[in-house]
Amino acid sequence: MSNTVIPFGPQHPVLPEPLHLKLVMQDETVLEAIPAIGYVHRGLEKLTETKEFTQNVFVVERICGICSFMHAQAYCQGIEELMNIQVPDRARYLRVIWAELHRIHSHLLWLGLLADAFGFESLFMQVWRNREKVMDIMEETAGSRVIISANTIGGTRRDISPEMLVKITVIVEEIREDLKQVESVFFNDYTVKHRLVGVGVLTRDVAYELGAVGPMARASGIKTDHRTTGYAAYGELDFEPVVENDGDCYARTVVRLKEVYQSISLIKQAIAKIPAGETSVPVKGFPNGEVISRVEQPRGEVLYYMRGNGTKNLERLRVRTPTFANIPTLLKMLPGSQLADVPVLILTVDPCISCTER
Amino acid sequence: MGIIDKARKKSPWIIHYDCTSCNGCDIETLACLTPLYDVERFGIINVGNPKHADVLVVTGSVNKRNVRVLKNLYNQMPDPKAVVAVGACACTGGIFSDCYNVYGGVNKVLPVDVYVPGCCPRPEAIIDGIVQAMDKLEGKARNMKHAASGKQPEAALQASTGNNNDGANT
Amino acid sequence: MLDMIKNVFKNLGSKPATRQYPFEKREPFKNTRGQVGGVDIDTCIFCGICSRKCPSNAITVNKNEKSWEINRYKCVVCGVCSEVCPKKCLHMQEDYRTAATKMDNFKLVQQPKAEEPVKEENSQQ
Amino acid sequence: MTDVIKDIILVVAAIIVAPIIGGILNGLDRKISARMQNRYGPPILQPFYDVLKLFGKERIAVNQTQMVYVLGYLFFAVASLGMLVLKQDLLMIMFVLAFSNISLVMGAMSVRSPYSKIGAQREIIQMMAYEPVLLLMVVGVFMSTNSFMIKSVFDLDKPLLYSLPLIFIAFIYVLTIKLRKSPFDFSTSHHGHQELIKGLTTEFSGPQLAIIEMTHWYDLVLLLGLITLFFAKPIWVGILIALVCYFLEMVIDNISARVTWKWMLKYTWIIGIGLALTNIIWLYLKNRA
Amino acid sequence: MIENVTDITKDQLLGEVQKMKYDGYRFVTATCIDNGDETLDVYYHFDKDYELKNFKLKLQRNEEISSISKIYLCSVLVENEMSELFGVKVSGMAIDYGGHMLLADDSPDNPMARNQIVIEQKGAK
Amino acid sequence: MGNNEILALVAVAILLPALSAALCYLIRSTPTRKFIVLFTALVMFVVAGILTQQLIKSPNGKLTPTMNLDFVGWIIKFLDMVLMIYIIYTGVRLRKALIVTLASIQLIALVIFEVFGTVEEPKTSFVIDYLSLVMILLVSIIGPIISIFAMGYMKEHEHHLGLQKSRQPRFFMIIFVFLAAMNALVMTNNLSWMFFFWEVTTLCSFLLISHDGNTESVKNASRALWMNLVGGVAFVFAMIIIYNTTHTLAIDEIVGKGLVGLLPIALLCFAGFTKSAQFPFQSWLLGAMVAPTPVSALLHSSTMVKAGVYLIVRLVPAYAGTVLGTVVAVVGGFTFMAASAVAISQSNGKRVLAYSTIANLGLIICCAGIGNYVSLAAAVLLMIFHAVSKGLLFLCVGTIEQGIGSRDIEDMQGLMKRMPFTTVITVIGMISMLLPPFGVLITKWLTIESSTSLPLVMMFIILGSAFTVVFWSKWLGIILTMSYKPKHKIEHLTASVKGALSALFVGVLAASILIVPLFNNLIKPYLQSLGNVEDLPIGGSKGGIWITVGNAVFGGFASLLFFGIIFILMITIPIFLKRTKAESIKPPYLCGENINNDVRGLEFYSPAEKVEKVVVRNYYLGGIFGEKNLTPWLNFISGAIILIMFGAVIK
Repeated sequence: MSNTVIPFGPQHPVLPEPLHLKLVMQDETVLEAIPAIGYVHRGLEKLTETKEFTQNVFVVERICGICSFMHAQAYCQGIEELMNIQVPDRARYLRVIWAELHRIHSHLLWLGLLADAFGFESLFMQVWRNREKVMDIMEETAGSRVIISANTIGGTRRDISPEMLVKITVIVEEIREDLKQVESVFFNDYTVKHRLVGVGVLTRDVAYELGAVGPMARASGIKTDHRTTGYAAYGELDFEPVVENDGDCYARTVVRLKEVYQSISLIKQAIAKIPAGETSVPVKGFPNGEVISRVEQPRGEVLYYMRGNGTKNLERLRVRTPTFANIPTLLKMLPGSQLADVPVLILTVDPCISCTER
Repeated sequence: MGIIDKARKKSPWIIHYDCTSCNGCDIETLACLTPLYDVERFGIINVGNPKHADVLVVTGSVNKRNVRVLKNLYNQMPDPKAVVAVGACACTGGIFSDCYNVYGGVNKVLPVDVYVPGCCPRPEAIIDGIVQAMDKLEGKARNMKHAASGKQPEAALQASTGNNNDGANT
Repeated sequence: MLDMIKNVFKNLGSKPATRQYPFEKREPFKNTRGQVGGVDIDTCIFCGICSRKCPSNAITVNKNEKSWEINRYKCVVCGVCSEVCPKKCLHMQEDYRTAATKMDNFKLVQQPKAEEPVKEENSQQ
Repeated sequence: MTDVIKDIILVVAAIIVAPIIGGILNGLDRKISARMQNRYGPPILQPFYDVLKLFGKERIAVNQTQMVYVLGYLFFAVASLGMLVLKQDLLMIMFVLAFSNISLVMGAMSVRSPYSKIGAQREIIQMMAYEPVLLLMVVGVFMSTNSFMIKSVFDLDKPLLYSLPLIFIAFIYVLTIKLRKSPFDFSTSHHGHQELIKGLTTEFSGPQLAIIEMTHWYDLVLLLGLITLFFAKPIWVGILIALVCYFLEMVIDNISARVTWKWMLKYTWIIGIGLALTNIIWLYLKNRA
Repeated sequence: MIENVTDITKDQLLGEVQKMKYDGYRFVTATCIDNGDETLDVYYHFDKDYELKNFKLKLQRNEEISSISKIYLCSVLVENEMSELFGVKVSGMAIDYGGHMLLADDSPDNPMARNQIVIEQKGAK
Repeated sequence: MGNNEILALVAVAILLPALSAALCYLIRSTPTRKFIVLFTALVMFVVAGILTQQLIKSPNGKLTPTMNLDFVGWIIKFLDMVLMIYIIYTGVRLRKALIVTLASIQLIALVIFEVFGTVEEPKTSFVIDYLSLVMILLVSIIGPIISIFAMGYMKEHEHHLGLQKSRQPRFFMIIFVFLAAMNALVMTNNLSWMFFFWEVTTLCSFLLISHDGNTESVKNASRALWMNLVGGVAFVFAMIIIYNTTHTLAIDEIVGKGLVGLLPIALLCFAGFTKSAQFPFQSWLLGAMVAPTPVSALLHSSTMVKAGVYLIVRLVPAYAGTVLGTVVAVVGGFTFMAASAVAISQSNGKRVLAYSTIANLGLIICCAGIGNYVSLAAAVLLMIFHAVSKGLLFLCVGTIEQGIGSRDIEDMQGLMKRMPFTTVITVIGMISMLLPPFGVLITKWLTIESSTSLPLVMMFIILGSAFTVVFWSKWLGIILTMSYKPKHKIEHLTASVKGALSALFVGVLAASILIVPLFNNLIKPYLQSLGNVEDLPIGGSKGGIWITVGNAVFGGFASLLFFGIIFILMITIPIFLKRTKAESIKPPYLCGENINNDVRGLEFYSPAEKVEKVVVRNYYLGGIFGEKNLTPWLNFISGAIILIMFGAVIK
């Protein structure tokens, strides 16, 4: 008896990004799923070798439009460590604020897409309506909606005015209020739970072995959050990683939703503590040597490896993005699942294919 | 025919394909659907299926593996159809135009009708782009009618069935 | 099962969040990076820093022709050019660039004595 | 002879008016759904624009036979509507309606497209789920009117709803499946954001899709007509109830996620058949007593 | 500037990696660097409680290493990537994309390898 | 015509096939055999035609040729013993204790009953009424057509098996013996004769199932044998009980009197269940699918299995309205639902047909059990429509199997391009099983409309018809799948195959289109003969079937009008299609990963740039409807219902 073999993606309305799967199914039960990537591979790591290391900030931002700020942050922090640059305190706080805004935007985006994947259009609309508020903050503070280009080596390119900081506190509070309305839908709605609970269970051991990071790992009970190492200003802020133990799609949803609240709280703490002063220091010289820089993105920990050779160009820039680490979990989760759950499973990984392939 | 032309302008169905976009333009395209911008006011629906679509919205530059996907999608759309390149990458390749795996903008592969600049373009700009593309469709529909009379569907077929003729695959 | 129902009816009763875009345009935020507005060609010294610092190589500066050219469809609107410009003659505009059916470079040539720069930009719909 | 002419005029009128009503209802659905999502929404005439546009598209095909099935889908939907207007045998209307659906399924399966075929399989499963409920509804109508002809429903002095409350609920339940509303929009969905793209209709395009769209309108009118039967006297109350039910479907559409077909099968059988059967047994006992 | 780097040879690789797994380390990723002198550096990064441990493996071009995907399945992607972009031969990968994970048929072979740059740049100009 | 002429006709109807059987076996030349088959077919058609004419002319709706030939009774008694001994011998040879035991019980009972007892044979040995006529028509029309088909089929079949020596003489002999036995079975009025012919058909079935002689077929054949022998045992005891209580073996008297008590009737119904392969006896019919396709078509769907339902329908007046009737309806309804459900999980075309056969037989039995006029009309109509359609479908599957070398449904993709003639006929055949305005659906509709008095049965039927839609439409979809490509024909059909297919195809269409005359001339008189009612609640007029209560119509469907509209459409659609001819051919949507220039869309680029075939299988829902999981439960439930049946009649 032959089995059903169909392509899933790269162009598929349920996946915003081109990910291709070869699905082998019996009826609708997936027996085998082989992911194929490469539709977004541009050769960005190579490009960084030909650009100046200062220009690379803009290149790495465009690895991924959703977590662009954190990419730039990881890159800048790495270079700063390599060149021994002390970033002004205000810039560290600004980085936290923008980074957390990005996390909110990314998680809300994801929640919306997830709602769309399990066919809850009105929920998608509600979540994305909330997200627009974050986008407005970004545009107002950094000058662009998505790729905000606020980072630079040695600090940030822009400052946020005190009035704006107050406004941000008000708006994030609004977002929290709005989110509270849809929270119960994600947490309690029967149909939503039907689609999420018990689907794609990843036990703690399997998740750890597959190297899952970020919310994927945290939903499986692994307490890992790189922010706790205290880079930027995180060391001075109070937070605990959100951990769930079930390891299913529902747990991942819960983790991400709670992280939005966490981010809101972090932003408010950062705004309360932000010191006055410069936002950037001038950069002199060229990077030399090797460094590894890690930052917690919305999707998990990103790892930058940089090697400079004392010229304006870097010799090697390597990015291990969180999705790159999370994709192998698909290999374990998809077989045995239902076709209808495939989009949900893929989405709960929160794949950022453009990150993965660079 | 006048009424159909009128209807055509009021009902552009789009298919969105993300070539090598960094997601920035994708999420802005998706944001167009959301309550704040709500492109369904113009009858725009993201149908996600080339067979139903009128407008192909491409984000990101074309890379070497995407070429065939993009061509296939365009090929599968019924005339009259338009292509909208959204974002700097889709227009020219943008910051990635020098990468080894990138061909360049969408216009290297498909006839692009509307270019939406920006990195990333504002949702408003994307709406403008699609509306402009609808204007172009009218002219295209006229051309289509002229071309239709001489078209032979079998001709394309004959060229292509040579490679696999085994009966078990019918 | 009915967690969403409150939200749905609330939405039904309230005004839609939609901004009627073509009829109701929002003022751009201050200092938004909408597009590279162009260069004040008379003060430009054609040093070429903007062209070198541009991450996507969208700007071409020709010292001999005294021309400054930007491919707006390649520009990633990062704003570096205006930051690095030594004469501060390069500026960003707040309004975004609209779509066009043709890609044209925007070129400015410094006329030896002329008052106005020559615009070779195609009209946009 | 005049009866025949009257019948023919009635049927022709229904064939012309039904798509207009169906289209407007569809437009209202989209508008109201949009408002429920806090959006402005498309104009009410949007479905007509869509269909007209589709008629003006290039005619592309995957194989030579698709159009036959599409026409079959349209024709049998129209035929069942005609039978409804002529107040014919309700059971037969259900069978003809099923035929219309099978025609679409055949059309979707006739192409070698994975998504269309899987959509067709799901549609078949849907039919397996809701057909028994529809047939039981017919039997319920029989038990309260002692006839399968719709005519007798109108002759009844008490609304059907009084004797068939549970069947009415079951019918509303399967109506969600028939109208392809969330949570049961898995064989094809209005918006393509699901695992099967557009499922059944993936391979239909241009005029074919337009005809399918129009057939949906006929279907919609037919189904609302069936709801009206539950409250046939006075007819405007029935129509009002039908519209309320349609609004209810919109609300359901907007407050639920898509479930899986396994869930649907299980619960349609348990809830739908359970309710319908309870009602029928109650009627049966009442009739015997 | 990178802490905890241990130099290993390619024969030690599997044993050392296995030891890391026993010690409860998570495989983070591997990094390949072309030194431009016909040698490649391959770093294997492991993590436990936010602390990285790195193995550094020096390879000659054309040398073959064995895959660690039997120990850490998640290394499949990165090993495929290494073999595609740098031309490192990796034997025994759990899923072998055969050089087509990221690259298409008409992409350059091993584009990240240094010897390729020269050709590439020549080709480009 | 007088008594003797009719008697002669009966004799021809029975003896001619028997004679042909002997000739087929003895004269081993292919052309002669062909001639014999064709000649027999012709004569059988004519005889059936004359019988029909005579019956319609007859005043009381009955032909009762009398004869005073006692020796015929003795010959049959003698043959009965021979038959039993042969079955015992077969059982010994197969080393099946069960067969030996069952056959021995029958033999002993028969010897005691018939040889030592003083059995008075009924005066009228043959009674031909409308019910018999329906069966005679089925046997004498479908039977010969399938025999003609078998000529072409068996040649190909033996060629395929690589037989050195043709076994066709044996094959045709058994087929003709079977036809003779079948004709006799439906015409006789003598219960003990009926028993004899009953067991002859059992033996024929056994011999034909094991025709290919491999282990699997022998195993399945022996299962068929013992299961049918169980029914035979029940038959014998029913016979003995009936004779001991009423002192007659004349069926019309037994049925008419209604004094027999329900137990023997229940036993006879039980025999009917085994013959008609009702749950839990369905496994023999499924096993019988290893036989060559004409056998499946003739014995195991159109005619022999109808003997069971024929007996049950014949007995209706004896149990209508009693508790036995209700239980019979439940058994039938349950089988209809269960068999349809299991059919969903089958991918083997013949097995699907087999399950569908079981289901439809169940539906007929259910109709008989419900026992009102409408349901009986449905039962007889279904016997006709089902026999024609299913006979055709089996032949089609056989032809397809020979054409593509597989009977798996999944392998039938794109059949339209490869075997256009067979496909069109198959599709119409399937549609006739499934959709309005074809006859099978009309009967389903009648059944539902008539079953409202038994809610449980009604639910079985409703669920069953939902399942029916599933497995038929899945299969139809696969057959109709095609890609845009010029024809790729591999169809080479012999004249006999083509002729037989066409004949049955015409039969299917004719039966459905002529439903009104069919009803008025065959079924209506049958219904009237049951109770001498003038005012039937069901009537055929205005191009359709209408159910009425008094003057009010309470249900109805004008199928002829529908056919008319379809006919008009069939003319107009091509014109419309020509106007809307596709302007270009596009490959199907494969998420953009189509292979270049492949308009048929058979392959896609899979990970690592490999080229992979797109395969889409139907859903078989093995988890819900899997044969292995479901069968034990269904057998258990149906066994329990049958036990309840006996419990109910004994108390």
